[in-house]
Amino acid sequence: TPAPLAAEEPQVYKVGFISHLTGDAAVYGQSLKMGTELAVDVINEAGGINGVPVEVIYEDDRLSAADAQTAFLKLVETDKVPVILGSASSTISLSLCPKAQEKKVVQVSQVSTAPALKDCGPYFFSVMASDTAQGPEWVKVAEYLGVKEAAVMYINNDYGIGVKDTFVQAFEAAGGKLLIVQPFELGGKDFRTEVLKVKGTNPPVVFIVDHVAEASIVFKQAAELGLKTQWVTDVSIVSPEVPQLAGKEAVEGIMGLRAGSSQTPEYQAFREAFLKKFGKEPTIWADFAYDAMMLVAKAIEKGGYTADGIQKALFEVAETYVGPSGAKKFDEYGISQGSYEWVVVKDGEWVLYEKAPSATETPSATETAQ
Amino acid sequence: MEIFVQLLINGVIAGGTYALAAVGYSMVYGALKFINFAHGSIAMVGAYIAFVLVTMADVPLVPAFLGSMLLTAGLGVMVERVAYRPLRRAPKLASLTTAIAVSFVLDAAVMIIMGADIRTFSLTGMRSYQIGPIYITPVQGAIILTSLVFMVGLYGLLTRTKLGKAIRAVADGISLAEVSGIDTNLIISAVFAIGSALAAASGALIGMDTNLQPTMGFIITVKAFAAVVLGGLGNVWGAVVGAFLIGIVENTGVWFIPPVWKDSIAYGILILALFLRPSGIFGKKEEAQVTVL
Amino acid sequence: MELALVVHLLVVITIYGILAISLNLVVGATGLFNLGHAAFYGIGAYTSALLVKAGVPWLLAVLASMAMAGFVAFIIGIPTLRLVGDYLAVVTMGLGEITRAVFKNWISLTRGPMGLPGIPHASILGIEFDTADKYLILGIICLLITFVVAERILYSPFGRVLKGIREDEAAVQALGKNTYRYKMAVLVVGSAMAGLAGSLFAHYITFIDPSSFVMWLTFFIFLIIVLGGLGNNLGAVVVTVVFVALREGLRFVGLPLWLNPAALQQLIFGILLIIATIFVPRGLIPERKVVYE
Amino acid sequence: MSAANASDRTILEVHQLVAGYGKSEVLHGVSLEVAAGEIVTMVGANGAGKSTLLRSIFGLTDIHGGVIKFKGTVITGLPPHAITAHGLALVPQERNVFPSLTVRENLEMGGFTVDRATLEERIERVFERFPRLRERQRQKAGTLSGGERQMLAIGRGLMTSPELLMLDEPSLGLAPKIVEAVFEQIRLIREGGTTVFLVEQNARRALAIADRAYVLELGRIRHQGSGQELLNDPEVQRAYLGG
Amino acid sequence: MNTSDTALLRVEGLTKDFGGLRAVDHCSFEVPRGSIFGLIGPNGSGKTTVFNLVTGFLEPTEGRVFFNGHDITGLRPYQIARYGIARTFQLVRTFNRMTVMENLLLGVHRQPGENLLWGVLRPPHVHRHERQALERARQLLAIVGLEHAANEYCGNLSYAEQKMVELTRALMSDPQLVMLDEPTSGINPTLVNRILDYIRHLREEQGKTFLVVEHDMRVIMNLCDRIAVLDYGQKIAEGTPAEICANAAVIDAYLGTCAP
Ligand SMILES: Nc1ncnc2c1ncn2[C@@H]1O[C@H](COP(=O)(O)OP(=O)(O)OP(=O)(O)O)[C@@H](O)[C@H]1O
Ligand SMILES: Nc1ncnc2c1ncn2[C@@H]1O[C@H](COP(=O)(O)OP(=O)(O)OP(=O)(O)O)[C@@H](O)[C@H]1O
Ligand SMILES: [Mg+2]
Ligand SMILES: [Mg+2]
Repeated sequence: TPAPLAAEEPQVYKVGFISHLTGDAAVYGQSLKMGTELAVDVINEAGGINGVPVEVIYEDDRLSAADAQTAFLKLVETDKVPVILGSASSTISLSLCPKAQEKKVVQVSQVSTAPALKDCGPYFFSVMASDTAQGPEWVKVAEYLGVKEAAVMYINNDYGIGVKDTFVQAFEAAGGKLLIVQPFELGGKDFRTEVLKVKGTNPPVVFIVDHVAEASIVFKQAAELGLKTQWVTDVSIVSPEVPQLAGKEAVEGIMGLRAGSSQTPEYQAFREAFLKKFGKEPTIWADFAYDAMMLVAKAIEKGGYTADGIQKALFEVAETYVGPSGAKKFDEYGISQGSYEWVVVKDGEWVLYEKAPSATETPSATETAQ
Repeated sequence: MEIFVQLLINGVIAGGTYALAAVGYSMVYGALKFINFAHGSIAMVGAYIAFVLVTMADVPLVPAFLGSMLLTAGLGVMVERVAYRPLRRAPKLASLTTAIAVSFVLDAAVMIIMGADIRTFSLTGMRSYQIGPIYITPVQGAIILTSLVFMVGLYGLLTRTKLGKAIRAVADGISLAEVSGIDTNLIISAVFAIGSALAAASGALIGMDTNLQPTMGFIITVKAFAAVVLGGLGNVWGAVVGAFLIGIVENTGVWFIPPVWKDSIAYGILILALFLRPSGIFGKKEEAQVTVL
Repeated sequence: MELALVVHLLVVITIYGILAISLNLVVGATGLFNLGHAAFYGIGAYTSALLVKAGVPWLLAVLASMAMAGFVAFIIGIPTLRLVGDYLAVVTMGLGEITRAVFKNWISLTRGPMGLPGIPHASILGIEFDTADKYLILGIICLLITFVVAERILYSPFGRVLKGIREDEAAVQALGKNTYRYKMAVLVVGSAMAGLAGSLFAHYITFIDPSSFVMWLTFFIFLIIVLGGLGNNLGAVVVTVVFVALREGLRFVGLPLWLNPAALQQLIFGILLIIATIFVPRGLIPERKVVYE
Repeated sequence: MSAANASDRTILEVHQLVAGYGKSEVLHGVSLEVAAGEIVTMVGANGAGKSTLLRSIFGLTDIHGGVIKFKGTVITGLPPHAITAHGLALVPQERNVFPSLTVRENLEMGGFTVDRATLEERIERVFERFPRLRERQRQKAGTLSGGERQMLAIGRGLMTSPELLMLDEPSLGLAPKIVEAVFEQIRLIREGGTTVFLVEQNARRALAIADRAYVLELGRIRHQGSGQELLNDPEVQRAYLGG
Repeated sequence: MNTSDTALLRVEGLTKDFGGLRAVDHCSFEVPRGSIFGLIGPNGSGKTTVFNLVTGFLEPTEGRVFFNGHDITGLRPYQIARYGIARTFQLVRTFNRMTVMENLLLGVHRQPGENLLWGVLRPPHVHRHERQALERARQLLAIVGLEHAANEYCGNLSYAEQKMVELTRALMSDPQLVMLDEPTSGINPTLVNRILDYIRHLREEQGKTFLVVEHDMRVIMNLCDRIAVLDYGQKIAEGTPAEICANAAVIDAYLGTCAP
């Protein structure tokens, strides 16, 4: 049955997008933008949604809550979008969500993972699992590697603290002992002393939660300082840039969690399309941005171009959707479940960790698909 | 013990990057006495020019490095022409405004041209060498060495050469300098050329040591500014000492205090030092009272 | 532009306007090169948000946040107000960053980088300012009060001393005035006003986190007061309007996607800033001359 | 010396100069001539525009009208350093030394366009004229006493060996013996072939050594004549010489 | 405390070293109440340094300064000013981006409106004080012939005009001791006469005391009751103008000739 249509069917379906497109964190916002652009291309090349093309309007939040609100109001009031993608940072997403609820606009965040987001309200969705999911997965890695002692390095922001906390809790509960829990600052370029401190404890394994920019420096400087250990990373480091930025030798053998799976045909297709469009490997989180846009498009198709329609339809379309970043089934709070794959750097590329048991013990993409 | 030697070296390496930026900064400061907020952004452009030359135009490292210094010098001269020269007789804060604006423009321009991606030189064979307990890479060695060479060179330039004295004269009184037969526009252009070339060198080396981002300039400016002030304004070796001090304090401090307070440690020392010596480590108090006649 | 957006921007303008006026008192009138203003804004925001979340009425909380910002300014002023010029600038910049590090790392109080969500809207005696329209009224009232107080300060004999300090502090001392106390007074008052702005911000956005109080904000306000005309409150407010309108207005220009519109907006904004500064180096409305009949 | 006579050897010619600062006009059409080898003095009440006149000749004010010629070449609108290159030198009244440079460096800057050997020789000459400066040569000019500073300012002006030396109140803040010496120097400088244009409040002395003199009043030339004529003019005496 | 009744200002063994240079060398003198006291000496002999030491702008290496019997050595400049000492600077220090009138009004001590709260609220007594100060400023400006420039920015004045502003600004505080560092250099001789008359008037009518540094001997010899002579930081002579004029050492070091 066709969805109920808005009074006058628009010429184009406008979708809002808010992220940090300039400033320090621009690399993440721009990356999301690329993933979104790719999705829009795919949708429009396939004839749009019921013949109506999609247009995304990109707004910069400058990593500021006030500016994010301006961007939001511009999109909602002027462009009259019923749905907004973003933002990259959990805090900006958090700052936006009361307004989105109030104005009844659907907010689909691609990669915001703060646990507090689940309290946002019915119009909030996130296509990435909450931080809390990664800690237990790390514990599995530790068990598999058979280590009882480990070190943790985490970036001092909401994301880093979130992942670190859940891991520390789970690891210690499982009888593990942490040699050192070492934070470091966002935006830094000199982590030598932090690395040296970790090195001083001679850890067999170091779990690290970080972002691409800082992580690549940590790995490089760790190699320079002769820290020999088994690294295990969180999802946001598993990006092709990291081996490039840190240097192949520095990251050889590093293990990590990949959100979703690179083995799926969905990911391979995405990677190919991305390479074709932008001439480079998919940037960090572009797959999540792609999926967010795809889900929104499907929801418009199914629920109509209204906020309420999209909100309801999102749950439904996500049940079956599988994209490059995996299955996206939402829980009652609109937070997507995560599935992880263990990967390792070989010859400068992230590849599946061979020895891994069935790496995805969380309900896997294909299992839930019907 | 070994750890502390390495800690100290870490501090020196960090200090070297700050010093490199601070030397160029203090050059421009010495002539125009305003916070050149665009300094870091100019360094960033220099880093990207070197990057493009090396990775896209396949220019060998050293010529690329020098080429970037040359091109960035040109950029500096242009920036001065457009954004600072018209304000020569305006209040200093007006120049600060345009300097901030220039950094907006440069950051945005590079982001448009190069994208927001993090870049790296991917230098091969840049392993670290182990000397006793110490690990250091060639780039880091180059950073420390270059900063010292630049410092000595600049000190010589400012105190020994006619150009250097003219620069100080221009800083002291532009009208009087003009009346003395000094072509102040030329001198200031020279200052910006040299200062920007030094900035490019610092940007490129920092980029080689870590990575490049269009927004990397801000922190370069901040650290250079802090180092220069700590050393005592208008004092080249003061700037370098200030820079190494900040680097060492940060790195040794982080050993004892959680690194989330890293910047705070540096600033704390800065504040303490200026509390004890309100005109910086090498600034002369008597000179602050010059005008009491 | 739709009404709701205009109202929102106006609310932002009232908040930034208060910040601009308060910084203008410290920088424009007194010549204290304060780069840590955003910290006081943050202190106000956190104090007020935490108190109201703990059940304190907003009216009391806002007074407390002003008192808190003023008190911290007082403590900070004790060691720093001996410093002049760029030395003061770098120290206040450092203190601003240390304050932000406290917001970020005192997790038990501020929730650190996770931010403080669910801040209640402001309310006075049962009147809830829960919509942007209502909030605008509150913002305008606060802006007006700040404006009037700042004007009265500026054009009082007290303000005259401030201007004298800006021109030549030692000479003011020779006239029997304890300049330290004046500087302290204006720093405390200016910071308290920033605290007020912070409270307004917190209860408007209803979410705060340390990234809202970065050094960039101080620079942004600096740009406003320099272009407004240092020492002129009306100029500060007018340019706040122009700035916000321009910066956000560029969102509506419809720049081509392939050119990276967000970065291009920043680039255009920077260029406009340079042009504007060159046209009005002393600000849009230069400091008003005090004429005695 | 008659005006016609002067114009033959005119070195500086200011014609109908209108100048000031921004919109405010200070000089309202000043014309004067200086012949080569003369000492010409200008006196006038405070705020009459004497310093403004000197600054205008050096392109340091906003010129609204009129022409300034040096040795027949129009120098109006040239940047100050180019004017200096033509052979003029100015010792300003205020901000006339580089405070953070040492005494010696100040002199070096004064002779910026001069070669090294000549420079040393001229610095030596300045030190002979003002021995006090030799004692203080490594001291920063900003810490000099007022009089030492003034000596340095004059010394700096002499470094280029100009054809026309313009001095704005050179005797300011100098001790009596040094004032003597300065006026003596001015005579010697002229004898060495340099033309001197002198603005002075020490008007009796300045008029006494002047070949010709002008009186500036509210931005206009009010009187002119030989130094002696003006010294004896009762009106000038009352208004400018303290009766 | 060894208070002497006649001396308003007493300087004892004042010494100041700048690095290796001794600018003031065990200098002692007394300025009697109600007198005009001259301080002369060659350039660089330490006169201005003495001023800076007395007014707290420099800290003495040795020696003490007494004012009205109070030891004021080492006090901050504003504290010393509040004792009733006003000064001018050899190189003028006016507030350039403030008008002449504002400069003068700043000279008044302890104005109620200079308190933050009163300044903002401005009750009647603030206005009253302000009016009185304005009145006084106008009178002073008339004396130096600057009434037309009252609302002009100080930075836009000529050198001598700025000097006059500084002089009148110092007088605004109604000080007991006025310290003038070369008050007449660069001033037109006709105006100098007017200023000297006014200084004498202030001394005669209001009993003010003056400490004057000056190189113009006509001024010094006509104006001063007593004169001290510095050379290389040391006091080499002190006496009446006639005595100083007759002092061979002074003639040699400083004056060249003397015609009081
Ligand atoms: N920077 C300036 N801006 C505006 N007006 C100025 C400026 N400098 C001087 N004036 C004005 O120009 C007039 C002449 O000033 P000028 O300095 O030329 O006088 P002068 O004859 O040299 O006086 P003095 O004997 O005091 O040195 C003064 O009345 C002054 O108000
Ligand atoms: N900060 C300083 N550092 C070094 N030397 C100084 C400093 N201040 C003053 N001097 C020197 O101290 C001596 C005394 O200076 P002072 O200014 O007191 O002289 P003065 O008697 O006022 O001379 P003048 O008549 O020229 O004004 C001078 O030789 C001067 O160069
Ligand atoms: Mg003059
Ligand atoms: Mg003196």
